[in-house]
Order: sequence, then C-alpha cells, then structure tokens
Amino acid sequence: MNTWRFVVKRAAESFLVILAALVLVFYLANVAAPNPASVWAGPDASPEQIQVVTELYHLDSPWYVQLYYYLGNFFTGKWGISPLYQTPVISLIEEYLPVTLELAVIALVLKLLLEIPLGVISSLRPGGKTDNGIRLVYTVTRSFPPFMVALVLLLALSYYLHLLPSAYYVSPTLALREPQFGFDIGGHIYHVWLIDNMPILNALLVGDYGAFLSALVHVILPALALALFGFGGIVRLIRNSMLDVLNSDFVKTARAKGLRERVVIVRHALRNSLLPTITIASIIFAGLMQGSLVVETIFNYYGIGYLVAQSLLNFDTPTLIASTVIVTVIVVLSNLVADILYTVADPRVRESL
Amino acid sequence: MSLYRNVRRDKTLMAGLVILVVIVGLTVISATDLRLLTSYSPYSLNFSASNLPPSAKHIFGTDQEGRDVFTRVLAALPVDILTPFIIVVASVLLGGLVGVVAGYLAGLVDEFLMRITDLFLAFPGILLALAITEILGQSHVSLRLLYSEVALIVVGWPVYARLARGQVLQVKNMPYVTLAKVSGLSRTQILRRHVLPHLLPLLLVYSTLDMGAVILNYSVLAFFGLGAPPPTPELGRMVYDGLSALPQNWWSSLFPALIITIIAVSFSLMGDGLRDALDPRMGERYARA
Amino acid sequence: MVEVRDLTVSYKVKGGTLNAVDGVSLAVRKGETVTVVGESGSGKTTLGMVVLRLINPTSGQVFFKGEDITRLGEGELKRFRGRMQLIPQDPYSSMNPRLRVGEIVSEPLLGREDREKVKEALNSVGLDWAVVDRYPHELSGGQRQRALIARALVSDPEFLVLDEPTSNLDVSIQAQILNLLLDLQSSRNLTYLFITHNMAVAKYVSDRVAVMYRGRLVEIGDAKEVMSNPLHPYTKALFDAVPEGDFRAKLRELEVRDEGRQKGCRYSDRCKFVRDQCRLREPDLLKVKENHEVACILY
Amino acid sequence: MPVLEVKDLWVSYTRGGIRAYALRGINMSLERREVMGVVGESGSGKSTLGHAVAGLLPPNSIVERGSITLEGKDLTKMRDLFRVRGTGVFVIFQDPMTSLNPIMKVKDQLAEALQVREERESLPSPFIRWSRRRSLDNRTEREFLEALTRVRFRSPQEVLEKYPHQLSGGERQKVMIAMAYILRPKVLVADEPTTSLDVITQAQVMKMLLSLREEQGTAILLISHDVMLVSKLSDRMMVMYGGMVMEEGSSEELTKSPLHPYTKGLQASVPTQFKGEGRVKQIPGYPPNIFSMPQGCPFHPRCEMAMEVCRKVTPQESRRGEHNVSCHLYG
Repeated sequence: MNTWRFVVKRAAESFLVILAALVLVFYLANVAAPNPASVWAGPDASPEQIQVVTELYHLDSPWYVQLYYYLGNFFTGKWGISPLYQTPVISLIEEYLPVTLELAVIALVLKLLLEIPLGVISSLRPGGKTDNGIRLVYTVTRSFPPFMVALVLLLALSYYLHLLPSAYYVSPTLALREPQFGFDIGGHIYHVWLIDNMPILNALLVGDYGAFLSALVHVILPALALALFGFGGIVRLIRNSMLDVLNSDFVKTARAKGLRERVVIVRHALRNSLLPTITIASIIFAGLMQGSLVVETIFNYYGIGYLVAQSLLNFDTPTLIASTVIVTVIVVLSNLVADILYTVADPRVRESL
Repeated sequence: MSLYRNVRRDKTLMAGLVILVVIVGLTVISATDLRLLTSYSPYSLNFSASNLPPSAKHIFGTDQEGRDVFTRVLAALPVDILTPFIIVVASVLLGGLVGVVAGYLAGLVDEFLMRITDLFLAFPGILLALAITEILGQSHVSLRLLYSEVALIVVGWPVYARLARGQVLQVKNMPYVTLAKVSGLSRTQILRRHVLPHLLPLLLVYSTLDMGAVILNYSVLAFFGLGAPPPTPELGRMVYDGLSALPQNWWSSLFPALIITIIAVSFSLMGDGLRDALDPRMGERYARA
Repeated sequence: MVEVRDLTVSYKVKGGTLNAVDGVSLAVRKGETVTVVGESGSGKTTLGMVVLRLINPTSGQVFFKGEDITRLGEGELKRFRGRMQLIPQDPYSSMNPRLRVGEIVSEPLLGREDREKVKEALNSVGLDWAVVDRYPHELSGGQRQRALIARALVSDPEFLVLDEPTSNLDVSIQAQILNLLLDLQSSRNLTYLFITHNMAVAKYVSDRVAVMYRGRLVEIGDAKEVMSNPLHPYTKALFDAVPEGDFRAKLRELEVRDEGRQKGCRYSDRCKFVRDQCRLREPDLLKVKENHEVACILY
Repeated sequence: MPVLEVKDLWVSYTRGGIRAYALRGINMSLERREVMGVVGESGSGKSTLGHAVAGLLPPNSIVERGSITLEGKDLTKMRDLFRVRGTGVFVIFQDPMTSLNPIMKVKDQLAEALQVREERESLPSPFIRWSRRRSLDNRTEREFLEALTRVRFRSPQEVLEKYPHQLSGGERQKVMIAMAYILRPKVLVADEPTTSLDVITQAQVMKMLLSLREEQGTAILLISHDVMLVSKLSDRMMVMYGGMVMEEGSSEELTKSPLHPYTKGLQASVPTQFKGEGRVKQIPGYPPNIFSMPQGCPFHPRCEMAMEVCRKVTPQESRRGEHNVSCHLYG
C-alpha cells in the first residue's frame, strides 16, 4: 500500500527531473548557444540547410514557443536529424543504445563479482596484510583514467598476447535469424521479441551458440575495461560498511547465539552492508555509461559511447544532445529502480514512508 | 601538533605528497621555461624522426609527427594541472556556499536549493560537460578552454553542496550547538565557531580527492578535443591522437595516459591520507580490530 | 522565577499529531529545585527545552521573572540568554571536539575575554586552571561534566535547566557532581529545573517533585510529601520499580502491561486501580494537601 | 560442581601498539540457577569479563593466562568457540536498540536460535536441517509463541512478524530474553541489560530474567554499574575495579557489612537521603583508564585508607568470613 504510493511519488519525481533536464538542455542548445541554427544543422551547413532547420525547429520563434515544440518533439520521438549520418537521430539511438546497455550490464555484473568479495575479505582483518594490499590496490586503480585500463588491456591481451580480438564484431549469421522468437510452454507459444543489437542476449535466445561465443569473446575486453574503470569504489564502500556492521551489537548477538562465523558474516554482516551499495548502484551504472564513451572509442565497439564520440568529433550536435538526454533518462530511471529496491530491502525505510 | 605527526606517520599521504611536489615542480618549470627541461620543441614537426620508440634520446619515444613525447608531456602539464585546480576551487566555493545556505536556513530555501542540486546530480556529469563544451564552444574555438571549465564546474558543484549541507545539518543538531544557543550566540557566531571548523577540513579532504577525479574528467574532455584549442599540447588529446598509430606506436598514447594516472593517483593518495590524518575516527576504525 | 502556563508542544507524526507536552503548568520559585521525573517519552526534556525557548511551544506561555518570553524573537531573547543556562546530559557530544576547554568554558561570555571569570568558574567546580589548554578528549567524563558546569556558571546565570546531568556518569562521579550542584546552588542562590528518571537522584536534589507521564503532569508536590506518600498510581509504580527493600518479592508481584492508547486518563490502560470513569475524561490536577497535587480520579 | 569457573584470568588489549590489561587475575565460579552480580565502574573490566565468558572477546585482545571452564570444557583452549555460544553461554547486550538485526523479522531471528539449539541437541541429517531452515512448521512456531508469551507479550503472533524497529527498547530486550528461552543456555551473561531503559521497564526485564532462571535453571552473570540493582537481585556479587575483583561474597553480606573501602565508597555514593538531610559520601578522583593503571592496588589513589604498601604491592585475595577481599587492610 504505502510502498505503492512511494513508487508513484518517486516515479512522478523522476518524470519531473527528466522534464527539468530537457528544459536545461533546451536552454543550452537553443538559447545559450552562440548560434542555435548551426547547433542543429551542423557547422558545415549551407544557408539553405540553415533555413530548413530554422523552420523545422522554429528557431525564429520566441523561446517559449521553441520550448513547446522541443518538448512536443521529444515525447513523440522526433529528436532531430543527424547532420553527420543524415538519418533521424532516434534510429541511430535505437541502433547503438542496446549495444551499450548490454555491455554496461555485463560490466556491472563483473564489477560487483570482483569488488564485493574483495571488500568483504578486506574487512575481515582490517589493518592486516591482505587488507593493506587491497586498499593500496584500489587507492591506485580508483583514479585510473578510463583510457588507461582500456589501453593496457588492449595492448597486453590483444596486440601483444593475441588472446582476444581488439574490435567489435557480430557474427553475420545472427543477423539472418528471425527477429521474433517463440517459446512453447505448455502448448502456449510465448513470443520473445529480440532487441536489435544485443548480440549476446539474442544469440542466447535464438540458441545460436557459435554467435553467442563469438559475441562473448568480443565483449570480454571492453566489459573488463569498463568494469575496472573506477575499480575500488565498491570495495571501499563494502569494506567500510562491513567494518561498521561487524562492530555492531546485532552481529555480536548473532555470534552469541552460536551461529557459525560464515553464517554471521554472510547472513548478518554482508546482507546489511549491501544496503548502502544499493543506494549508489545507479551512480555506478551512470559511471559505466560514461566510461563507455572512452572504452567504446578505443575498442571500436559500436555502442552509444562510440556514437557520442563520433558526434563530438564531427560536431553532430543533435545526436549528442539526444544521447545526453537519453542517457540522463536511463540514469534517472536506474536511480528510481535503486530507490525502490532499497525500500524493499530495508524494512526501516519501508516503514518510514 | 598531532596533525603534523599523523601526516608524517601516514605513508600514503607522504607518497602522494612526494609525487605531487615533483609534478608541481616540473609544472612550474615547464610554465616558466620549457627549455630548462628538454632540448626539443613540443610544437615543431619533424617527420624524419617520427614513430621512434623510447630510447635514451627520446625517453617516451616520438609521435607520428616526430615530436618528442616527453617534451609534449611536460608542455602539457601547466594546462592539465591548472585547469582542474580552477575547476575544483570554483566548485568548492559555489557548492559550499549553496550547501551552507541551504543547511543553515532550512525550510523552503533548503528545499529549493536542494531540488536544483538534485537536478544537476541526476545528469551523467561527463556527458553533460561534453555537451555544454561542444555546443558553446562550436563557434568560438578560442574560448573552448573557458567553456570546458564552466562545463566541469556546472557538473562539479552539486556534490559539494550536498556535502556541505549534510555537515551543517549534522553539526547543527549537536548538543554543543544547543548550548551555544542557550548562551545567546548568534547564528553567524555559531556558524563561525562550530559549523565552519568542521566543514572546512572536510571540504579540503574532499576537494583533494576530487582533484584526481576532475583531472580524469578534464582528460576525457581533452581526449575528445574539447579542451584547450591546438596547438596547446594536452595529455588527454595525446592519448587520442596516439590511438591511430596503434599497435606499433604504443608509446605516444600510453605514456601520456600513464602520466595522467600518476597525477590522479597522487591526489587520491593525498586525499585519503589527509582524511585519515584529520579524522581520528577513521584511525579508530583500524585500531578496533 | 520561571513559570509555564498551560504549555503544549505538539509534533506532527505519521497519522496525526503527538503532544510531547500536553497542557502543563508549573512554576519554579527562586532558589528552589523542581525536579521533573518520568520515563523517556514523558516530555520532561521537551519541557526543559521550551523553558529555555529552544523549542517553540504550540500553545501556552513561558514566563521568566514575570516577563512573558513565549513570543520573543531571537534578538529580544538575547537579554535572557546567559541568565538561563543548560547542563546537558551527555558530556561527550556537548563539547565541540575542536575547541579547547578554555574556549568552551568562556563561550557564554560572547567574546568578552575575561580570564578572571573563567578562572573563578573553573575553581568553583574544582577544576585546575591547567585544563583550559586541553581538548575535550583529554578529559574524563566527570571532568567534562565539571567543565560544562563551569561553562554554565561563567555567565552568572540565575536559573539552570539540568537535563539528566549525571545519567552518563559512573556512580562515584555522580555523587561528586550532585554534591557540587547542591553546593553551587546554596552558594550562588541558583534556581534549578532538574530533569531525571533516577528516583534516588530526584530525592537527593529536589525541593519539589513533578511527575510527568506521556506529556501530562500527573502529580506535583513537596519532595518529601510526594516521595513518602505518592498518590498517583503511576508515581507509585515508579517507586515500586526502584530496587529497594525486598525487591525480588516486589518483582514477583509486578504486573506487566503493554501500553495502548485510550480515551480518558492516559494511564488507565496500565493502571492497577482503573475504573470505568477513568475512560471518560482526562483528570485535572487536584490539590489534596497544601503542598501536594495529583491528577487522578481516585482523589 | 559449578557450571562456570574462571581461574586466574588475565586478558590484555592492544591498541596503537600498546598493551594493557583489562583483567588481572579474575577468579569466579557460578552455580546452576545462581545469579552472580558483577558491579564496577567504566574501565573496571566487567564487560571484558562478560565477553570473555561468552567467548566474544574482540580480535585485539588476548587471554594471557588462566582458564574459563564451562561444564568441564576450557574455553580458552577451544578453537570452535561458536559451539559453546548460544546453548552454553548466551549474552544480552546493553543497547536493545541495536542488538537485533534491523532487516530481519523477529521470527527469523528466533528461528536461527532454535536451529542452533536443535543442531546441538541431536544431529539431524543435513536434509532435515535444510528443510527446517526452509519452513517454519507448526511445532517451531508454537515454540516461538510460547517463548514470547513467557516474556509477557500480549500478542506474540504479531510480534513474530515484526521488525525490530517496530518494537520499543523494552520489547526488544524481551525478544532477547525470549531468544534465551529458546536457546536454553547454561549461563546467561546480561551485560547492563537495563541501563538504557526506564525504571519500570527495567523492573519488568529483571522480573523476566529471574523467571528464566526459575524455569530453566539458567545461571546468570548480571553485569551492571548499578550497585543497588545488583545487590537486590543477585545471590552473590563481586565488585570489580581496575581489572581486579576487590571484594566478592553473598550479596546480603556484602550489602550489610562491606569490607573493602571501594565497596563501602560505592555503596555510600548512592544517595538515599532527602535534600538538606545530609550529604552523600563521595569517592574523590576518577576511575583509572586501563592504559594508565596505577602501581600497586589500583584503587589506592582514591582510597582514604591507603597505606604505604598499597602504592607498591598489588593485594592478594584473602578470605574473611563469607567474603573474599583484595585489600591490604585485611591481608
């Protein structure tokens, strides 16, 4: 009951934030920009093109009229036309975004699998050799620039050792499959729509293991580079909250009850320590989306980061703006999900709603 | 005082400090007269000496245009250190002010300021900064450095606002502030005596840590060519330029990347060390075990 | 000296308002100690904070030496600040860890450097002048509480609110601090509003005792009278819970009842002597003797 | 044969490279169904003793010497200490607000206790253990309800489904006692169980501790700084100071005719008189910190009766009638 009211309230808030973000971006592109027409038409546009764009985006109207059209266009999927690719921006996003989402999710899983256990290990003997070692490592890795990890991995694993491919590649057989796939469960056919450009997921759903393997091999390096970008933030968070929790009375109670140390650590200490991690999960996810900018550029991995990089280098502003907005929307939504998860996980918060 | 002792005892802090002193020294010399450090020019092209691997003559090798990478790294230091510094200082001032005002006045002012802060926090920072710089800087290439600074301040201040507000709220509810109120201290007196002394060290620690992060963010901007306009050398841009010569010429992108890493790590080490030195509670955290 | 009339402080809580203090009237005469006893949540601390005007009352009035200070703004309150002081419960969080003891003690002087004043105050609480250069963490709990008393004295107050000043201290230190407070009261003619949940302490320091239960004043009177002849069932229960006499036998008799919310007398759901009339309306304070008032329909 | 016997126990802490003794040669024994009160001020080592007995000493502490024997097993020599916790010794901590896991229902926290006991009582097959963990069958639920009823919850069924933050401090402490009912420990360490509670709640919690002892024969180690409370509730009590036992004996004896100057001072510093009817006696000075313990008798700097020998020699325990006392006046 209460939880639902909270969800609705938070969803409404998220919507407002997205709206405000849109207005802010609009202000940037249509008001603050020194030359709004060239923002939308590209720097090399001819006077005729400028004329067309001015009419299309109502750039000669007062700002509030422009804003009205801007918002209306955004919610109807008219995100402008890319001067670089000469296609509607929305179709570019549709093509590139899923690739990055898949990459980011894999990187997130990798990151959590690497960092959470390290944080736990580090907290068990604070000040010990293992702990000091882990802390030293993450103090250093935490400040690695995104291209550093990518470069080293690329040079070492791909160019030098030839273990893994250096660039993006999708098995051509996958593209030939039907985009729609059905499961037969108990006589009823459940349809699964494949999302274009999620090669790994699609290969799995279709059951093309060759393509799956190929896609997996190609995703390892970028995903690893992305997972290692900012490596240590979670280790630190887990370590510190574990230290707090391990010193708390309820962990003492759990021990006093006669539970095995493993049960105390996992069921009582770790579960409680994971709560703060949920709250920053969306920040981590936002970091991964941003890290994909550089990582995808270095690995020529055709995701939204790559798209943004191309639009930056070629002054394709409509694509840049749309990408910024859409990533913002994703981050805001992931924040919403994290908040909801947190209220589900922590009864105290659920109660105080 | 005990702070000084803590600083000396703390190895991370010392390590960070030593690296930083070396780098700042090099930066200052580089800014005054680059020829004191190197015999090459960071700008003039020399295609007969292109793509030379690291050697005694060119310790970081040469790039595709035959420029000495080491020289270009040195020449890039002033911009790559000073710009983040300006950004951090401006973010601290702006964010700190907003946070203190919000936390101290509370009520509607707080609500309003925090909504704005939340809005900026909702953005993926780098992406917004890239968009701002690109859109504003498109027609004024010469002002691009300024725009990139503005952009990074825009995405940088909200964290400080949250931090400052949180600290103000926390101190505001301490019993010693209640006592101060009973004794008739005015709001400004309480702010000066009790709130700021807790806030300033926190901001110092956080901004030191943040220096590392901003250096990275700025390097990403530079990576995409949105930092200082050419021919000013920049570490981030050098990494990008080097990519096209991979895998043969690995040195012209790896070494600049390495230098950025070292600078960022040294700030991070120092921030961590400062925090431990200033916050005795953290010390206990290790002792308890 | 200090008087509150029909004071109510309410907070918004989930699903309504909660009256932390509910229609309390109480006067503290010059030079006496009035002790407010009650469990946590009884509103005794809130009452102290309202008297010091740290919390604004929802309704009712606060008087200091005959002047109505209920609606005074922070600027006008300046005149009264320093004349009323607070001795806090927790000597640890009540001292800013970044300030030296000297700076803390001299704070009520508002920047006027007055070494003599500080010296005299420290002297009167039995602390050495040398502590002024120390930081709070270098002091023991008892020393800190002494320093906080010195801090309160430095502005020559007439009235002190003491909010459980010994509840965080060791027993041997508690005795020291209580004796110190009694000595200071007689030597400086101080007026105390003493807040505590410890009955032994209440007995030792009070001239008069006020018993609060869930925001309501249920019994008030001379300390000796109330303590040797408690009338309200709640007051009786409080005394029965004190480890005295054959405590084990008393515990065997003890009935355990959860509290709920009922109409009428707010103690009715826990009361041993509850009658039907109790559920009808909240009883008012009734004078049973010259020096003893109780809010219970039994009387 | 006592359930618990502590002999010449020395425990030290290391902090910042400095080692300090929290316990210096403690002797103690506890019979079945006996309440032993441990009184002392901060830094006296009373909590360390409680933790040591429960096998819960923090990692920066070491048992330097001595033994803690629970039902014939020496805890100081055991590696799997968790096997004696819970069913052997259980602890109720000072702050009920933090002693239950905030994100687990009362039911699940009680279930863990039951699981521990059942595993120890018999060794059921792993499958049964697994299935028990999965489901709360009627029998176990009945056991929880019974335990909660024993600690006088009016509606135990509701309490089972609650999270700790939905309970008051007193109620949480009652849940802890219910847990003790389920675990059936031989020894219950109650470490200042009522310090943060109100008087009336304190009386209720104490009543339940005493019933637990009556019903299950649990021996209770009641640790508190409140001399009055301990002397009224315990069968025997020991007074600790500076990591040592100053005096030990039957509570009645100790209250009526204390021998040690510290015991006397402690009892005298509890006010009993009305205002204006004389002053409460105070012990001068402050309790020592374990890192700066004075030479000789730890109490001598605050002792009115201190002699030359007290400054130099640590007093030995000696028997005086029904008391054991460590003081040169009786040595």
